[in-house]
Amino acid sequence: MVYLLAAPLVGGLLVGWDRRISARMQSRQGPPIFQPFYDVFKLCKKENIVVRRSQNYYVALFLVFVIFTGGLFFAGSDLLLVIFALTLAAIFLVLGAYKASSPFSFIGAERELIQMMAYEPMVLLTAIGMYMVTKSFQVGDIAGYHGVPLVFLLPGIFLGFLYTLEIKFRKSPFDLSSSHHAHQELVRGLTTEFSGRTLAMIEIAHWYELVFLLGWVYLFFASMPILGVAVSLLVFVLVIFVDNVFARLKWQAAIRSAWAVAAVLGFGNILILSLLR
Amino acid sequence: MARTIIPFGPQHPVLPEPVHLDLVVEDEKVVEARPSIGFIHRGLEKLAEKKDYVEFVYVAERICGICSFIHGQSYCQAIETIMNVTVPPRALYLRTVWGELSRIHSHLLWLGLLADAMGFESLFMHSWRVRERVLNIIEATTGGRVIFGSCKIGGVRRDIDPAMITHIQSEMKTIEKEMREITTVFMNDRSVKSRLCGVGVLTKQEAYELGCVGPMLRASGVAQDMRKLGYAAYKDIPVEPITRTEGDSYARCAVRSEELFQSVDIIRQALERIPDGEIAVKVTGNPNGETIMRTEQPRGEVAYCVKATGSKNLQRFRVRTPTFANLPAMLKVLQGCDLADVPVLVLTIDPCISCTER
Amino acid sequence: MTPEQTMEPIAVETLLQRVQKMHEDGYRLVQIHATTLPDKLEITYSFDLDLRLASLRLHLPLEEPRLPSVSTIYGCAVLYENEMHDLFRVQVDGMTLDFKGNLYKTAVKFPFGSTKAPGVTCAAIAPAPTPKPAAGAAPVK
Amino acid sequence: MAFFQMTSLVMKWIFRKPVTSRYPFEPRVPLAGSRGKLVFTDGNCVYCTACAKKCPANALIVSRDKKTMEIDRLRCISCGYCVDVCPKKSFSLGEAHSSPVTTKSSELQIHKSGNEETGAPKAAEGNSTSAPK
Repeated sequence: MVYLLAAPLVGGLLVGWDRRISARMQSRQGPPIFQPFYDVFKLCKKENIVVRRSQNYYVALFLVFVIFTGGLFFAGSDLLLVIFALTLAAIFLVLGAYKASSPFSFIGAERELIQMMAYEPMVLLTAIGMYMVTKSFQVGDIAGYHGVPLVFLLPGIFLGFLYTLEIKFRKSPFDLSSSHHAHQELVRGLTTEFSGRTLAMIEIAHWYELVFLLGWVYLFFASMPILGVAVSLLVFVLVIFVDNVFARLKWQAAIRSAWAVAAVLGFGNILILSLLR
Repeated sequence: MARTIIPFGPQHPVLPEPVHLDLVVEDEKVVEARPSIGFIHRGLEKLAEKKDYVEFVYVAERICGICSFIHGQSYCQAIETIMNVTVPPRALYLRTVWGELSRIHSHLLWLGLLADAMGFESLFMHSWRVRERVLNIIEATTGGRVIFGSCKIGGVRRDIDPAMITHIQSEMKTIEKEMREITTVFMNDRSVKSRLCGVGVLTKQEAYELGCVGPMLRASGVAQDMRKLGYAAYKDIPVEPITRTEGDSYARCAVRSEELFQSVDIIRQALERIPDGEIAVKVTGNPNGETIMRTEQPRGEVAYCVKATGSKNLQRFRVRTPTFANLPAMLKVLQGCDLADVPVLVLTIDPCISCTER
Repeated sequence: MTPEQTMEPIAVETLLQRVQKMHEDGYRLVQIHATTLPDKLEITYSFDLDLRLASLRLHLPLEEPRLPSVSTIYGCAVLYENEMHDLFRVQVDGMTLDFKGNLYKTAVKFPFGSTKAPGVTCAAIAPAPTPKPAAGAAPVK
Repeated sequence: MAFFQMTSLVMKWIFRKPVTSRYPFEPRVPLAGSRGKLVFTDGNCVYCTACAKKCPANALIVSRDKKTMEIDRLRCISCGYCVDVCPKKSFSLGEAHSSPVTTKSSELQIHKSGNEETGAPKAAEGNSTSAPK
């Protein structure tokens, strides 16, 4: 399977570019492109300090299920199944954080659950929107759809999906459960108590997740492959840009805005679509 | 959710310096904040008994790494008052310039830290980028980046030559322009405002009663600024305190942002009107007497209580730093805030814990 | 240089009364500090109103100094009073927030305090008290 | 719109040269007049111990008998007070800072009379007895 091998490479490189572009936006040099790989290798060499052994087990499950999600997705299977697998993976991470029984990761886990509540409706609406156009939940069918690119029929859904991407990537307005640079009231929230190899697993899982989510963005442009890849990369840059022009929101604002976006853009789009048909 | 105690510090990534807060939270609402300070008590007040009063300037400067110059200046002023030393006017103007430069660098540092506390990394980096220009001026004129070491009893140790004055004036233009770009974001961006407006409100009455000083007090509507005492060159360059009435974190941010431009203005005036002449007078003998010297630091009023008995060591050297006066207000605003607001609130008093504990 | 700076000696008994008066007149508490003199402890309360600095000064014996707390009048006084307790061994009665000697974590208990006070082991470890101004000069030469 | 206030700043800098340097590879050049490493020139020194008495950080240990001058690099705060008080002008401040060290043992540098600089590392115990004679 190409995905299983290539995704971490692509994901890691993308993260390297992310750090580079962010740095340039902040008038800094930034680290080398391969820095994320160096980080992960270094993490693997570090002593693994755990509060409870079972937290590592949950993180391992998190990694497995993220890979599984991506695998299902790129194998062209059912989109709904993909969403369930993704949620399950996230739940494992939350459980791991709960297990660590530190107040920081505990509150981080609670916030992560709130964030999941915030983005889940929009993700489901995205699947429904795609079904309404292509009449199939199978990723394979959606990717092979030959009409106008989905984005023209689902502009609201597309924008709403971009909004959830900000949450999923834990970027600036929504980095409340675990921020990238541990400069937060919760230290690093969800991932505070993970160290060494476990933390490396979380990093790798994020790379898989990144590639998978950008793959989903590609689905909106499936009938025009080159445009699709270009837009996916553009979306990635956009996410970095938004990261750099926003302060972190509070959880109340995060959930309220995410639901408002889901209701207006996502639901509105579906409503119009069904009226047109 | 039941009550949880979140340990906040002494080593916490948001905190620039070690202070410990036990936050009793109930569902992300802070019910109570229990402080403990004293992790970095260095006994500098006690050191006054060991060092002679002249070399103690260097110790006084090191009370704080950010407002160091004004610490040195206040100490020198206190001794000069006791010994009836008349400082040459050029030295007074130079002190004013350096004092205001340190105010700009301190406020920019604070703006950066505030941005970082609310998760706005790029704004943080850009604030510190501009601060770097100020630090370069400071390094070129005094030799140190944050510890100036240029104040001494009876005057200053270094002069600024005319070429340098022209250079500072042109740099000030650039700095002002770049600061404008940054403060616009702080003042207008909705995501920043959503984190600052209405957070940690202190009414005028409360702020006064709790003994707040500096921007904290001015943000609540009390026009108090120790520069109005007219020390150094402030007797020739009048300073109007910048006040706000809202009393929330946004107002504190606004006061500090506006003070940046006020300081630029003061520096410009001081450099234009700087008189020629000596930069220091020779001071002989030992101080004998007592005074309380108050000056305005970036963080607010600092009070130096100096008592000397005619020997070369001071009998008592006591510093009441602005953060010490602002701590009660911080504990007050922390009660009932959101957990996510804690870093912002801790930062709005501009905590300088090393100063506080000396 | 500094406009009016007044210093008024008062007695310990009248402290609360005088501070209350200051509070009613609208003064702001600037600071409280203590100084160890050769034979007594000197406590200074400074207040500010419109840039005028008014100080009250009282003296306490070196042995077992005791003070009533003004923290019920000025809430922010607790920090100064705890500080006085931690550094000078002044017993302040009735503080609204008592750190019980844990405000400062000093290597030596009561570094400025008198070693004459009975009890506590600090007498053995505390450095010599500093009544003589010359004492400080000793380590240098 | 009040959002995206940061856009112009971010967009401007993405195409500009970053202001930071690649530090360990490109060391920072100190500005003229910077107070850096204390330099002791042995020529005129009469070992009067004025500098050691005045040093706020007790970083200088001068022995009048042995004619030695020790500078404790980790204690020195580069204030330049010794430069001011030295009657023979034996001190000056260089612009570059003293380089970082990983051990405390190399912090003492001994200058002996006769212009030979040994720079021999001395044990850290010297620290506690830094009060000059």
